[in-house]
Amino acid sequence: MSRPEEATESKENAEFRREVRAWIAANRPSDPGFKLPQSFLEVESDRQFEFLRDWQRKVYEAGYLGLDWPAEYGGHADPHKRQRIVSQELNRAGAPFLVNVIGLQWAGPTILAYGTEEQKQRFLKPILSGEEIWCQGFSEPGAGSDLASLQTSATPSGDGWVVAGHKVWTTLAHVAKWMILLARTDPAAHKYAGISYFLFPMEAPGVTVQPLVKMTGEGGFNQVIFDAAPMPKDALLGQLGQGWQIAMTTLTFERGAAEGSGGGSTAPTGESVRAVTSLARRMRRDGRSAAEDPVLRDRIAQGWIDEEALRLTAQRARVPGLNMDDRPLATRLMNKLVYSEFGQRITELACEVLGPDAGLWLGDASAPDKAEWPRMYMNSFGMTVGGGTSEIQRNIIGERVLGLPKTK
Amino acid sequence: MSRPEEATESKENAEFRREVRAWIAANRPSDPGFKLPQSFLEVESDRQFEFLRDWQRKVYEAGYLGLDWPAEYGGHADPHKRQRIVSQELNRAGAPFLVNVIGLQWAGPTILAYGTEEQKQRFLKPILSGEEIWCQGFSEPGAGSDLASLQTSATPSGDGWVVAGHKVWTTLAHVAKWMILLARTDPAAHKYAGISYFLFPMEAPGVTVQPLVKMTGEGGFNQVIFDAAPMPKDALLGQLGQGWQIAMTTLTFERGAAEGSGGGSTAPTGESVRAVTSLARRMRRDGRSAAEDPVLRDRIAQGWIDEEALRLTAQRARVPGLNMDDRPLATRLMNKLVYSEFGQRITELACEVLGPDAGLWLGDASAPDKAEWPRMYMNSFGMTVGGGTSEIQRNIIGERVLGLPKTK
Amino acid sequence: MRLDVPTDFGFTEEHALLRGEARRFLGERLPMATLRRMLDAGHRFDHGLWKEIAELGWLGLVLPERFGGAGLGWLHLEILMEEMGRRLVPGPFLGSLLAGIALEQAGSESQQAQWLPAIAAGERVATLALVESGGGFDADTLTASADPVDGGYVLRGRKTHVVGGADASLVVAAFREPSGHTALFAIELPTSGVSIEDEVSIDPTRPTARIGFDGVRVGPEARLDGPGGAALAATQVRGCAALAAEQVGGAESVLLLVRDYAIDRKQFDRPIGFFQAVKHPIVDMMCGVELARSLACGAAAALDAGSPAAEVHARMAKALAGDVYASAVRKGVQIHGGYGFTWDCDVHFYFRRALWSRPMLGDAIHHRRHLATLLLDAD
Amino acid sequence: MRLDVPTDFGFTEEHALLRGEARRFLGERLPMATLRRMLDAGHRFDHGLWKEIAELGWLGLVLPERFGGAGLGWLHLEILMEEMGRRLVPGPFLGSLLAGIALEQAGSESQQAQWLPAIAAGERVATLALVESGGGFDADTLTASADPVDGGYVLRGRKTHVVGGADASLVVAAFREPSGHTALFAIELPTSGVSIEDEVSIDPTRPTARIGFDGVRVGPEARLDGPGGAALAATQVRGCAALAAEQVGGAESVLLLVRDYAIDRKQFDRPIGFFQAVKHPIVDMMCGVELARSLACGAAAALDAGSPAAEVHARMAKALAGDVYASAVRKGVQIHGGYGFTWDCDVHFYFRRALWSRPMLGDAIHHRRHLATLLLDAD
Repeated sequence: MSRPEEATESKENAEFRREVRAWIAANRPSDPGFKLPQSFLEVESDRQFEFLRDWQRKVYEAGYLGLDWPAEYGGHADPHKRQRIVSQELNRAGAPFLVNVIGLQWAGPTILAYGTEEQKQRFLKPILSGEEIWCQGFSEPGAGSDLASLQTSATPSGDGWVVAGHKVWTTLAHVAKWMILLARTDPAAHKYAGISYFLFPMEAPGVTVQPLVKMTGEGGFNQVIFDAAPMPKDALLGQLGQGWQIAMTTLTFERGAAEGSGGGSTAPTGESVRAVTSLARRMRRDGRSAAEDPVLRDRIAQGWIDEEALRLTAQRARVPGLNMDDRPLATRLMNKLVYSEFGQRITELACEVLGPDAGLWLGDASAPDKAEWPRMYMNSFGMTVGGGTSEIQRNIIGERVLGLPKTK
Repeated sequence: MSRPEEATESKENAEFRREVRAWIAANRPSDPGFKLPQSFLEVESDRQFEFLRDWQRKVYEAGYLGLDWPAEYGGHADPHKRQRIVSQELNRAGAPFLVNVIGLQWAGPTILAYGTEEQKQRFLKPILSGEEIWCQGFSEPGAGSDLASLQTSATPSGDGWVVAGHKVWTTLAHVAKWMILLARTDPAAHKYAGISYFLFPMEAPGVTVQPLVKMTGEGGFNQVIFDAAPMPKDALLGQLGQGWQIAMTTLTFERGAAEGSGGGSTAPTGESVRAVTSLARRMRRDGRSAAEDPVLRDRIAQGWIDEEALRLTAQRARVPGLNMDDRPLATRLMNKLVYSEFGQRITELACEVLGPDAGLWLGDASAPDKAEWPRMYMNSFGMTVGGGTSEIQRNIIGERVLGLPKTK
Repeated sequence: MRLDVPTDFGFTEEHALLRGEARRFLGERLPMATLRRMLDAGHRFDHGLWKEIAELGWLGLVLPERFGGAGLGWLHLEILMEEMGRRLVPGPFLGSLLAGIALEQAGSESQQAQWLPAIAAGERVATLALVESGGGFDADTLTASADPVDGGYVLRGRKTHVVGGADASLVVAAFREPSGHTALFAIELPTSGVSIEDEVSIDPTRPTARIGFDGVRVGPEARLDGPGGAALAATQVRGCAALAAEQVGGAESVLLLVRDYAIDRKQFDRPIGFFQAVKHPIVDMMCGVELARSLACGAAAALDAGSPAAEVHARMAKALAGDVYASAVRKGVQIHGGYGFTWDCDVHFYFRRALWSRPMLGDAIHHRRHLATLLLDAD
Repeated sequence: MRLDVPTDFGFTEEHALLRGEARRFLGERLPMATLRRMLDAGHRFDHGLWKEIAELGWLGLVLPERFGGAGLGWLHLEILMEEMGRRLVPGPFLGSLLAGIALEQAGSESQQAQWLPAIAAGERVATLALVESGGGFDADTLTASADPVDGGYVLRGRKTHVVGGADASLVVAAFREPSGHTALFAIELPTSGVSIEDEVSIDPTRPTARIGFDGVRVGPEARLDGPGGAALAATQVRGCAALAAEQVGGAESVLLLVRDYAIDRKQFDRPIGFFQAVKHPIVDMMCGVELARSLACGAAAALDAGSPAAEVHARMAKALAGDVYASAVRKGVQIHGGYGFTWDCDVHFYFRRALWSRPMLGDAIHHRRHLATLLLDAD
């Protein structure tokens, strides 16, 4: 089981890949000696955050971030393939993740698509460098799957706006300088038409960030309460009342249809099954290696099939002639759904491979792989719930890709 | 793996069971030399029908049918347990099924519950003896899952009614003397309130029975077209406009909540897994017995668990103290859903055990078990679709048992 | 093998009384807010609760009356475990239960007289050390050893996932003797050479420990009299039946939480239970709970009837209940959406218990392997 | 093992042309009404259709040009098989394809020259006899034997599920030689001692036969030159890739049938596709089809690139596509409700094909076992 793309990629790309790999090997930070978060959903402490931000800055300064963003905004305007190579190599090296994920994958591409020239000049480069962290203010206590029922309001006031309301599940809000914010600007308009999209400064007065504790017992996401929080006129992105449309674009980025993500791929790379395989070889079950149990073997093999099918589907999505004429978006829109559910299955399978040791938790000295597997299994629900639940994904795919009647 | 109930049942019941078993052994018909239907859904030919009717008459005349029906209508008014013993022994002996299933399980119990004294006197005994076969006229081309949207009408005419409309999936209609018929008697009333329940004479003029071919290529069910077909005044069961309520009772019988079914149990008895086990021992896969394949073993064991869980659930349903206080009907209402889906899984598993021989069809001289397994797998959809699809069953259980909001 | 379960499962009015009592007591004593306070306080073991449970007779429920037990049957235990599973009762109950069963299975009359009354009275926390790191659940994978020395024994080995190990003053554990046979020993704690190390359990309501036996010398009276392998197997059958019932109870609680949430929570101007993507998985969850409950009751009733089918039903119950519980908590978190992903939502406590208990005493793969042997290799 | 697939799968304009041509031809030539008429007429083999397919070059698509083939690659075949699977093209195509591949893998230059041109031209229906009753798909489970006699061989054994066996005038089959090695033989039909018996195939579009070799004497030229075991394995890898593509095409058709029905059919005053219990399974079906398609394309592209990973991808594709097709037809019947249960509804033809093709060339359990060996026992 070894690396996919290399054998067939162009000489130039292969050279670039070698260069990146060497750079990572030489520059990746050593173990900081404290627990690192598994993903951006669980950055708890300042030291975790600073450690991760330092790493992103280093990657950016080496010229390995924003490869596919325009040069005038801090990018390199390279063919996108190169950014993918960097992402792949970062994943494979097990390097720390790039902490400004929301900026890189959602805020950035959305600003690129809808922002004014000033907004692009102002916001894009600090996203890449990690200097300015972003968070996302979409969901509310009463508006989760039914996002369009959101009640947070932005009311014109003087030359700008005043925001009042309550957002939840705002990952990274405690370290973010900016928020992509959905707020209702016209309470009288139709549910969808009354929403606008803002770039909100988190340092504004009237903003309270309260941490929420996740099911793992860890922090990393928050609720944000706006009590007459002001923002300037140019915080508006796109047109007034265009918020829902822009948000759908952002969620499409989030849902895996994105190109131009600046860095930080979520595509499967074969690493999950590789890690479960290694685990199975180390664990014992009923007096023999878990890797010898025929039923576990069958299920690990299925995991290998699933992961490779996902990887090849992402690859195939970029070859138009190999996609269905009548549903060109299928291979892109399904990624978030299938990948997040695969991630849940494979981490649950890892817990089964662990046997009784699945009952050991973070901090136990003898827990295999430091109890990362049950932790990852729990965290996998952040993926099947966040950014539109799997149930909502299935609605979207059914309606937008297959033309089935709307459920709502 | 052997017979469950016997060890712990009363001396009297054990004695009765022995008697029944001996009677079946002595009286079961020998192989007729032609293909028999697997269930009442596929009685095609007259000779099949006559063979099966003869068998039912013989069972009835021996005193083994209607044990739990009142004596004045041809029954025996015995404790119900005895009828279950007969059903179990018939199943286990692999004896032919009782062809008048719709009469025994649905029409009969419904007439017992809602019929006038005259109707009970007139109809019940010939159901038990098999003299008069019943069919069910509920579904229509446009009214399947949405049964209440049915359009077949019964209009008062002279001293009786005239029926016009179109029923489908009417099993046994080609041999039936009577039909339990749902028809709209008040087009102006609310969807549910305008329906009445009739005992319709199939020999009436204006009735056309057309055979439908099933996915197996076999016959056995039909569509029935009513062209101003008359029926007498006393064809009405219960009150005018009470049809929907009565139909729900009938469907509850059908959905497995029935006691007092006169004969012909649909409860699992452990026979399916036993048969798959025997098949696995006979089939070979990759150079060894299929019964030695560890993945198939795992799945057959799961089938055993599922089947035993179903069996014990049916048994537990009769011990009120072991059912949940807040959902006493749960164990009964879930039977149809779980059992039909189990039947589908286990017959599909049997096809996997067959390997390439699953590709041999009825009439092939070398097909293991005469290709009954792929045939049963196909026929299993008659169970997950008929009498309310699995999807409708889940609605009903969710709404009636768990109190979830109605989907419609 | 006969799969005979008494028609009425042996259910009596007495069983109904026990259920009522357990539900009432736990409902008042352990509402989720109380449980959360106990966990927040970081107490591993609540002496007050333990004493109350002992006074209710639960610690000796299935132990003989002559040794201070209540002398009740396995269907009683099924009912109690369901109710305890519903409330996630914290502490070393499971360890005490298994140790008591093992002592009753393998101990001589005098050994039982020595230990059981204190266990039933809750005066002594006992536990059974069953799992060896990397080992299996069958006696033939045991690696811990007992070597006869000077009329006594020297014990060596390491056991993990010992429920309540750090609170126990008596541990029953299995060791392999030079003959190759398995023997059970009852070792009082603390004892020289026995090291006990707290584990960090994924389930904070079920603290566990690692126990090391580094050349522990015990007298001959520590060795339980009966054949260890058979006693261990019998203990596991009973443990599976009990743990399956606990899993059923836990899954039932998740079902009720999810059902209520699906009725209360509105999105798109409707309770989310309106949507079939929510409704149907809840129905499947209910069916799973009911099916697993039937097997757990069946196993208990078979044990009460002294039927040899009890092993089959106990394995079936543990296999199905473990999978049903795992599936219930998976759906439970998912249907609660973002809220389900938080510490505030109660589901994750059940999630932890489900994850902990699924492999314990053997997971579904393990039991199906044994069941397949009974089904396919017999006759 | 490198799982390398060229970034663009080697896709070119030529592939798009082939897809367009196949879709157009089959759409006109084989609408479901035509297929039903052919089946109703009871014709096992449609000579006209066979001739047309030959003229399109499909029978020699991947055979070398010097032997009358089109010399195209495996991604071409993937595309063609998808399209043929969509339309359930009836007849012995699969047999001819596998026989041609086997001949190319194992035949000497002269043996290829002898047989391939007639196969490519459709003048000779050839087939590969692969399955032995109760045997496996790996060469090491072969029981048919070839014994050298008088400079030739005597062949003994029984093969089943031979596609188009009753219409073939050439059968390629594997036999075990006294050395224990596998050899492939090409036997012209009819030949004395070869008995051919029609089977009743569950899939009327794919007639099969049993072939008995009862001491069949053949000359040395019937024995294919190359190492039989390796050639058989290579043929199976290619066959898996092709059959997986056909399964993907079939599942795609079921998806479209179900999608259309969910939009057209109304119940409760709405198209049934409104209900998530219908909508979501269709979405899962689509995801399955797309995932399996990716593996089928990957296997084809790996074969075209001469990558040793082709075996892994072909096994993955066959395993997943078989399960996806099986699941698609299961949902396909269910969602069509009562209508889905009738002969009139087209789904059951796909149901039959799915049931037939799932075990052929190895089912998912078989391939996952091999994949597990490559994944877990390597490195």
